[in-house]
Amino acid sequence: MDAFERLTLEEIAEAVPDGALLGVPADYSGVPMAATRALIARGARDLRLYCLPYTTLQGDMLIGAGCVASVEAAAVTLGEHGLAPRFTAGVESGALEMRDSTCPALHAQLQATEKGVPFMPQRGIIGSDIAAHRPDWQVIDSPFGNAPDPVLLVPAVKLDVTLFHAPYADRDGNVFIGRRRELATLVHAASKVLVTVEKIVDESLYATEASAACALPAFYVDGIAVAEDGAWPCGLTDLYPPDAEAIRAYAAAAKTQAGFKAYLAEFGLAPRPTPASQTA
Amino acid sequence: MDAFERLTLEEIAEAVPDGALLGVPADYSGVPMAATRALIARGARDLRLYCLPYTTLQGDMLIGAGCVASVEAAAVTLGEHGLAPRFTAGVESGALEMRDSTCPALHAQLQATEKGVPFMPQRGIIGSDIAAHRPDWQVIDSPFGNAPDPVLLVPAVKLDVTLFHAPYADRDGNVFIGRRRELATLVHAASKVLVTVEKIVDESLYATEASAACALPAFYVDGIAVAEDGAWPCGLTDLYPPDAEAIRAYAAAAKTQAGFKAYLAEFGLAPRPTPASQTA
Amino acid sequence: MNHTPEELLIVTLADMLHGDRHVAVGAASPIPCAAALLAKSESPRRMHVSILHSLSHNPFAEGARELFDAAAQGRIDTFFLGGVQIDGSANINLVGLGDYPNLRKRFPGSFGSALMYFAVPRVILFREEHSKRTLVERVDFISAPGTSPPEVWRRGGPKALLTGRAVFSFDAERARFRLESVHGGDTPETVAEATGFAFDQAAEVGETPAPAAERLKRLRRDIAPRIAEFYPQFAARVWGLAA
Amino acid sequence: MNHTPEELLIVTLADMLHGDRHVAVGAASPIPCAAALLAKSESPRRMHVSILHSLSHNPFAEGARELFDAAAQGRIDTFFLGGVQIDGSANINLVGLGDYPNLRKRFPGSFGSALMYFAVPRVILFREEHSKRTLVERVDFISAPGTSPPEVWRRGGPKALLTGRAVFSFDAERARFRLESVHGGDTPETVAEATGFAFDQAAEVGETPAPAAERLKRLRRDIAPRIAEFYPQFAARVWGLAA
Repeated sequence: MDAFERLTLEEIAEAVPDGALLGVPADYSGVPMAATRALIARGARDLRLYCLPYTTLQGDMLIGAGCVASVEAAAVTLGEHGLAPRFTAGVESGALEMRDSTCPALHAQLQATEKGVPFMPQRGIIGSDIAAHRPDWQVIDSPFGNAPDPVLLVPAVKLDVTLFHAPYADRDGNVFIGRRRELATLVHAASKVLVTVEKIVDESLYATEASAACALPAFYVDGIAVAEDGAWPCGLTDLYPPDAEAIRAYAAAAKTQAGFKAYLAEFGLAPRPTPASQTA
Repeated sequence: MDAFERLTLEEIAEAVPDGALLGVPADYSGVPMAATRALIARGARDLRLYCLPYTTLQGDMLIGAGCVASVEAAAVTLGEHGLAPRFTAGVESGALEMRDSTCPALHAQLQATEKGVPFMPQRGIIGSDIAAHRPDWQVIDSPFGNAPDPVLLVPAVKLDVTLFHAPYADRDGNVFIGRRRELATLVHAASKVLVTVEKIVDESLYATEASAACALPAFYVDGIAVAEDGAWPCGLTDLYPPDAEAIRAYAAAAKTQAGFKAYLAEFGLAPRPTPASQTA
Repeated sequence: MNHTPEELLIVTLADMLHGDRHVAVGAASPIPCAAALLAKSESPRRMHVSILHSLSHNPFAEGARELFDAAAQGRIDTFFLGGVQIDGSANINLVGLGDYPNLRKRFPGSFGSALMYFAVPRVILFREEHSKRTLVERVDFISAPGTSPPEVWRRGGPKALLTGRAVFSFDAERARFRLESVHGGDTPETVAEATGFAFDQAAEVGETPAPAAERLKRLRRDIAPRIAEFYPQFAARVWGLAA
Repeated sequence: MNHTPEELLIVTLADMLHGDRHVAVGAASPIPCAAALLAKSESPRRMHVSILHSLSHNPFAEGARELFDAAAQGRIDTFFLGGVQIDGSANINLVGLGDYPNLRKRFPGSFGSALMYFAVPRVILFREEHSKRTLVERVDFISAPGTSPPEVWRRGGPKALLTGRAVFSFDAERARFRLESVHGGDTPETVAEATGFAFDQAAEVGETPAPAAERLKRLRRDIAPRIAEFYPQFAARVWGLAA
């Protein structure tokens, strides 16, 4: 018996059910692009993306490929490469449901699940149109202190699946996440945790106190697949930078659905024929 | 200008004002014993200890030396070396105010300050005598969900000072805390942060992603003093184990206030003549 | 094959852990620690054992809070708790004796029991001393309550109580313990005499099964040396292993 | 000594940071980044500059949440925000144009502005484009409000607005901007013409001071090469530094 469940990329894609509320990491946190292409290949549908706190290429490709029903995020963007074209088209056409949030609320809603509590208080946000369009959030008067003190409460969010890419796992199934502790938040709040890694290493992450601080413990992880360059064309911490040329090429191609389709075809992939992927 | 404020142990002790609400780490988190002896030497008084979540030798010595007005903790104990004798005597005589709490509540009250919110919800605890004796805590019915759902709310606690011992700091004043992230919680919730370290090293903690994950960033830290063996007789992560013989000697000596006084005298220290330190 | 009293407790606890995916063991707990490692060695599927006060066997990488968060998430199946006093409703007291806060005898404190007792599906109460001093009708201070009203969130709670004399199960509906077996040398009567609270009895209260010879061999060969790492004094006393 | 428009913006922003202990700079912000590094180099006391999208200059060791927690703790003195639209009450819009959620033009989203605008004592609004398209009477969507009712917790908020044409201060009581200075080539009248909202005017609206020669030298010698690390294209364009 392996110390952990070894999967293939295809098995990872199978383990993300249609309709799942999927935890999505930001571009600094190990974007699982190889697994994302596997999700598109298997024709995943109706995914609900919960981004901590934003998404770039991963979200835009899933949207363009017709895998996505809704997005909750503080932003969707290609960063220095401009607007996320399939996201933008999806919102502007009305085909894609966008649940606008803000970074600290996205963290807080997962933290509530992390702590097993039904809600978390959060400062700020009151008076914004973000709050105005979130009937699932509530404002109460803090029961502490004497003066009126309205506080926003955001409910706990439990993710069905969290999926991310990491530099490596050890033979016991512990995963290196380093200072990307927001990945731990995504993990703590998820029912199922799937990870792709560049490689499996022999030395335990618990061999030294210093490396132990970089670990996501194996007991959280349901399955691991090896995927070299698994974040490409996004970057992976200090291992490889984003492939600016490849992202630029994507940004240019995906300006239209036809261009996006041609981009996918280079990977032997095709978008699902859904309304969200039909928008020009 | 140094990149950080270099202090002596005496300056550390001076920087902890009488009456301060002092953040106290557990025995696995770098107990600042050298600084504790400096606090006793300067005759600190009326300290209110907030332990995350318990204290061993540090709290017991400060209590015996007459430096302490109250303790909030999930426990005070010498662990395998038995009950904490000066604490036990202080509580049984009624001279010491003990605010009984429980580990997750001690974390949550600091987390509230960490997040800048007035309170945190916390599961469990309802129906315990801990809650029954904490008029500063409140139970509300969760505004989420349809069924009645009583939830404990604990108010934010802001520490005046957090003081701990760490393996090292780098030249920029970043402190190695490794996976002892509860130290970060103590720090985030404190107005003033004082650290003693075994040494200052040349290489920046931010030189690699792996070591960056071990850092407490310099911008939180108000002053650093070098104190070799600064946790002795407590241990320091994997650098040195607790000195069992020295702790046993303390446990035996401190059974009486006279024995405790003799123990202090070996360090050239004397207890303050206060009611709390007069208890047999 | 002869066994020590500690070995009986270890195998009895280990039997309670079958099917678990994750067992966490707190400080100063050599018998639960050995039981968890034995159960892991016998488990047909992956089982994680977190030994909280070991640098290398404590998996938590985010500081002390992570244990409580993981428990609140439902990721720890079984945890062990004790008590200076345990009462007939499974309330536990880790704080002291007397009229709180004016205690005549102070103990360390409640630690994390007030959350763990609610959040962990199966909590096993373990206290070697079985006497009217430890097993009382009503605890002087409730560090954590054995049961809660139905509207109070509670994923788990006490499932069993193991002492140096007997095994009890706990019925949360009735808020009562039930005697399941007595260790060799004791009878339901001697146990009742030594217990400060009233309890139910199983239809047939047998003797707590002694460890099978094969299992005892494996315990001594595979598990004991690992316990000696964490608890040298215990291993020296029970197994004569050099510290 | 001649300066580029970007250099004027850098030194103007740097002047707003004097006295700060900790300035944080977000992504895609070469001008605020240069201003913060310049201000740090001129600060008589310790000043921390956190460059969030740099691996080595991002001090946060606990993941992305730590920035927002640190801001909520009051540990970040100044932060920069922009906006697709900024209105006369300092409301900012990062979400889109049109009648939300039926937007005719979608932008990335609000990021952390809805907390940072409340928690950071001094927020400097920075938008190079100064037009009726960006500076509007009323934003289409409030990502973060410029002011809040007195009972709502708010440590800070907008203190100034810097554009490619002018410097405004912001009066939270009146919820109005006040024109403080115009950059060379503009007048209060040309600025008013290019602005979609009404604003107050300082008693004397002067010209935004040009950078002193010495300072400009230091900026080019000491700061520009460091900006080239993070923003090679910007440094190439403004200072002709090789990428």
